[in-house]
Amino acid sequence: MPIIVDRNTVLLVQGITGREGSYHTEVMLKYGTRIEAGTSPGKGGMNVSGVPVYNTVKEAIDKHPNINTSIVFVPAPFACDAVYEAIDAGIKRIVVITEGIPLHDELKLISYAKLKGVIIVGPNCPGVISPGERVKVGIMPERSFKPGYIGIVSRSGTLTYEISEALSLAGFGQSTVVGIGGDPITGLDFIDVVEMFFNDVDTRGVVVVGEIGGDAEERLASYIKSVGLRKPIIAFIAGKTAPPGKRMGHAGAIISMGMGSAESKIKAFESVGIPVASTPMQIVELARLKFRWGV
Amino acid sequence: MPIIVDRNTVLLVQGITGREGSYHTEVMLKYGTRIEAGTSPGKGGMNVSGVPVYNTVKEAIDKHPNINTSIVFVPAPFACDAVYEAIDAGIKRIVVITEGIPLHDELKLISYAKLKGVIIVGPNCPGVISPGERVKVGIMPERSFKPGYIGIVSRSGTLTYEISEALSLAGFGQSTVVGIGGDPITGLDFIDVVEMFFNDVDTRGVVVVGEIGGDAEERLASYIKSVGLRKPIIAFIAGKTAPPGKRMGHAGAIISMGMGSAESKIKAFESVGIPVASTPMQIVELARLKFRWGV
Amino acid sequence: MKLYEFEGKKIFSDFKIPVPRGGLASSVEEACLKALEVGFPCVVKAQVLVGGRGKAGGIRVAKSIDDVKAAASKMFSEGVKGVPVRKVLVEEAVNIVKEYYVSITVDRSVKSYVYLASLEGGVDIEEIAATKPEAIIRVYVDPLIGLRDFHVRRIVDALGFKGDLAKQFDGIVRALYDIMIRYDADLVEINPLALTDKGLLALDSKLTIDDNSLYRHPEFSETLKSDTRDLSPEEVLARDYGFSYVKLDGDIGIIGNGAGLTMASLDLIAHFGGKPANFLDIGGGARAERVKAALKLLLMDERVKAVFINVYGGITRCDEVARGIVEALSEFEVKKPISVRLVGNREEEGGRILKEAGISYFTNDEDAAKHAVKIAYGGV
Amino acid sequence: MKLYEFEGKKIFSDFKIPVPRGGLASSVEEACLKALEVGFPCVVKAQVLVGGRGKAGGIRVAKSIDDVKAAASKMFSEGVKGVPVRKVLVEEAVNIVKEYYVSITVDRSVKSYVYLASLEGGVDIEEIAATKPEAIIRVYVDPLIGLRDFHVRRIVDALGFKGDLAKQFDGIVRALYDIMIRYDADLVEINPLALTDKGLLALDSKLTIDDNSLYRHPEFSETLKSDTRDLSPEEVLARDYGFSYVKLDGDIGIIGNGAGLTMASLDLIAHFGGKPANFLDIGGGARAERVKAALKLLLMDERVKAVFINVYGGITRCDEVARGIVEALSEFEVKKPISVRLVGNREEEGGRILKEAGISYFTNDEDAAKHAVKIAYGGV
Repeated sequence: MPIIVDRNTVLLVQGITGREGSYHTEVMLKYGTRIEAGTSPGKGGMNVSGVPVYNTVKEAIDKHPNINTSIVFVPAPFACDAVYEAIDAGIKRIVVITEGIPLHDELKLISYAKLKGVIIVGPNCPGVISPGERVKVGIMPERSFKPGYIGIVSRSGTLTYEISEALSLAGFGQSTVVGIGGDPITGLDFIDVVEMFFNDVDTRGVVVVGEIGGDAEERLASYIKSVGLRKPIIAFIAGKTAPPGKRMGHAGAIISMGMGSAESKIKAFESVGIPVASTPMQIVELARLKFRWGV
Repeated sequence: MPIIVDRNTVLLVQGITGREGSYHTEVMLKYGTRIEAGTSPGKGGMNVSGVPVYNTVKEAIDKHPNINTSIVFVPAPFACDAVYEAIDAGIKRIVVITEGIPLHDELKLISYAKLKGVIIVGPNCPGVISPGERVKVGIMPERSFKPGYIGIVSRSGTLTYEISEALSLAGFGQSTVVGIGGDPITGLDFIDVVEMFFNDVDTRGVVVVGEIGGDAEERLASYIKSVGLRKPIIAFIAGKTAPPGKRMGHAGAIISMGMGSAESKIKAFESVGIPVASTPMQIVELARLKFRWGV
Repeated sequence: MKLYEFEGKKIFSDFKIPVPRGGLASSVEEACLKALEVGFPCVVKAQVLVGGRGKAGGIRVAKSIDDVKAAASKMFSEGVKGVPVRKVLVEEAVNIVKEYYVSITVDRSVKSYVYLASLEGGVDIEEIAATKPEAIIRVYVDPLIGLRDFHVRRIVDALGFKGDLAKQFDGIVRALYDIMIRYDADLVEINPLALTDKGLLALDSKLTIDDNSLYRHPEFSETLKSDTRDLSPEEVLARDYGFSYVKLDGDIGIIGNGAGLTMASLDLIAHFGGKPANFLDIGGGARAERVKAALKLLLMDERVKAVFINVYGGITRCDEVARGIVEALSEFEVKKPISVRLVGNREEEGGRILKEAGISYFTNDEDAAKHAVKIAYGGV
Repeated sequence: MKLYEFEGKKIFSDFKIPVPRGGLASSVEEACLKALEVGFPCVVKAQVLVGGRGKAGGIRVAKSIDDVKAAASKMFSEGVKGVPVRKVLVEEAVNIVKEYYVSITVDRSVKSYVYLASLEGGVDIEEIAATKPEAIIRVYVDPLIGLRDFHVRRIVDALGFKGDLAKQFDGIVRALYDIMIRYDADLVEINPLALTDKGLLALDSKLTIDDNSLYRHPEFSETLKSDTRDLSPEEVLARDYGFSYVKLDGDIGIIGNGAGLTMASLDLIAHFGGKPANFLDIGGGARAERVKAALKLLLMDERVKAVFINVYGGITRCDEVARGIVEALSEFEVKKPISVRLVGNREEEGGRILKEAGISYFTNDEDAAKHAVKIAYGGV
């Protein structure tokens, strides 16, 4: 079984009548995802690509009690409300595509979800795909992914498609690909996802696609230091020549304590036995080197 | 081992310099409780019965890392802040003696503590005592309690001392006695405590001291219905002739759905095999009948 | 602390919940003047805190000034359900198309705020709750996240409001929460919420403030100082001392320390054939002064034939209790037999004080309760 | 969105954080007038958003009107660190006994608010953080419960304030949180917070507003519309289109879709020996119009010798990208060589459009990057 989404995933689409929501509902259905309902306040009674629409999540769940996962396309000012509604209705896995959610709202939401034992993927993420089971809860293009044994976790969108496609073409298909999202605050961190991959029998190796800023990569390295490299991991870090990004006064520097640069991240990874590719395409060479189960 | 407090309990007293706090610190120390520190903002550096006082819980915990339990005597307007401070410092068991905490504050506090996995006893409770280990985290008079095999859980204060003393005199000592508190919202419920007693090897029978209002007794009966009467339980319900108490408009009646009266509670208990004494003293007779391990 | 209808409606108005036009009157004349302002037909409503006011004649429709005069006179002179009426509310009568029920309160079992709402509001809401529980929808609001749009949507949807009415009801639902939080209420109830030709109107208000929060609500605690809130003189006295006191219809006065023990004391008296005249809990740690005040309060009560005092000294000291009893009995002119049960902290000292004053006491509560019944009805 | 010092201090004042007396000036004359109001000595501070202003001559003490004239003239005419100065703040000079540091921000790893505070404030705070991390105390505030008395107590205690200063600092700590929440800030920083003979004073302000929250803060979004906030013309254009754009000091213009891919594109150019002139992310799902605008923006930039466009079509459609490129090249007078890499959604259609316009393209990003470097420096 892959991680987070698999053949048992029964999906609710929140914000199903919007441009993005309706388009991706159709695409996800075609891919093979089992979508049982959607919500859109005031649009109850409609249907989108044959999927019934309800005003509230409660109503959707009452009618479709098998729903266990939700994907959120709701516009930023209302997205947190949508996630709280899903949590309130008992949904335990929520993928938030929406970009531009205010930081303070995100902070409170993610803290709450964590205490409630709810997995949030995102916000501002491409979602999750498990190609072997043909289940996609996200917006990534199908062409990049093939069934296989690699777990990919990434903070970015297009760069993930790029790297996944290169790996797919080289014969390294994926168990699950998870885009954790690019916001300062995300539900799942690299550590959470890598831990899931370590515990997943269908995943034999892991690719981490990181980028400058924050300390998610450094923390992953510390985690690996403490639990050991239970499966081979290879990585790419974007931003070696990029500007350090928005500086948060002195406070940002004090908090990051020198972490956040590409050098810091590459050093942290290499110190725990995770080789870092110098270009996206070089990931394929590293895969050939490290993922020895053959293609 | 008894429940909640035992010989491994290392206590912090919050509000240790107040009248109640300082008095009961001395009494608890004499009883045998291991108290390592107290807090009182602005009074750091003092000591109370030889116990060092700190301004903040963080400071106390830094100096006394073995502290694992706290008792709160802080006045109502500041009590919630004290409990949040204890939770923030990582303390997992907190006994709140303070009475008169505003309902809304209590509601948020208890919800938060629950999600954080923190046990709150109270508020507005006499505390917890485990006579066999001579550990008391509370304000109950020592004379009422003797070591033994009965677990007692109660919503009231003096009535608990009364019943415990009667049982003690009749030879039925206690493993642990828990006063869950008399406020509408309490941290531990009857169900939580009875479950702990069921899982405690040193407890062979349970006494429940209930009273009219709310549905804690009815919910305990439903719980027993689902898990079975794993140990013998006997009960007393106060308020058979008392007025129904403050009525909360129609809403109270709608929520309680006819529960809350002494008849409802007695019927619920009896339907799952829990006999209910008609007077406090009659509890002793029921104990002789039901707790057959002999005295 | 319960608020009067007019107090609740003032708060409703402040939070944009629509209420009928009306005015408050303290006399028959004033009621007539308000009626002229409001127009006819109008409704005269006695401002009392007791439930079931409508069926007891506390709400009357008036079609003329004479009707108003008659209704108000009767209310002011006779009271409602034994409670004196000090104010009446005179309101426009409205055409009711349909009555809804909506409230917010705290569900203590779930440890959450809860909205209750029903398509079937009005006086029979409790019966509906009992016989058709599915007719009442419940929406829980986690105190950690507070009211959110989706909660409101669920309630509005459940009652089937559309268009402008949905918008109006949406506002009412949010206002209930805001009032709950702003005033530390434990209940905010609108029953009935009437659909009229003017849209939705809150025809009644029921608001209860959490007593533990009064210290941070001077707007209420100031009112309480100067206002007896329909309380009897005994209740006012008990309130001033912070006793938990409820008048009952029996004849044996009861004092206990701790709510559970006091309730158990009532039960014991009833168990042995007596009739409790009251519930009076002096609380934990009471000093002689408080015990004295509590005992005097019961001695004042003409219905009381004997007093049963049941104290288990935990935080409370038996010597203080004994001292309070002795002082009350020696200072107060009315003499009534009492039965004292005293055990616990400083029991011997307490016993000595009672004995020196010639008062016998028990350590067993059943014996003491039996004795109380005996002295009340059989004489010693 | 970063606020200017004077904007931050206005907010500080509103929240009762004490700041030096002073006034804002848009000209040398105005600066002199403000100085006369404030008195001497005073401080003239250039209002720019760039860091390290002090060391670059953007803060000058003036003992006389001539000093003010000299300082303001220099700032207005020369700018600070390449940024034009449009306003200066003239403030009273204060006697500094000691400098503290205090701020509130979000710790993204811990997912919590965090206060940072230190006894050693001033310009070297980052160095102190690096060399003596224990000199900086951190107090985390769980967003679910918000700021509580105990948090404040811990910070006040840690800095060792007593008596009146403790009280004043307590107020400042609470104000920082209130500002953070009220304005959806991601940083509120006072450095230095000076102890002076007049008590504590915030000598500087650093406030950053979360860009995602601007929609609910008209007070800032209105400002943004009419104010270029020290941005270059290219940055203003990028902002208007909602591009994520950062100017760098190289000469190969770069356009990508998605932040990660764009950063990787910069890295590729550098990897093959080129120097990126910028970071420009057109985001997901860009239509031809946006692609055209992005390309024009780089063509406008005189430093740019060639442009590398790297698009992986996920949500973005390759045909739209191709159309945008073709339109930009045909409409804009400045001609520069470009290297396009295009794969993904509607790749064939996009390729066809480019070919018809005589533009070759790559599907492999390394090849495209190499080509970009070649056409920029070696010519085709």
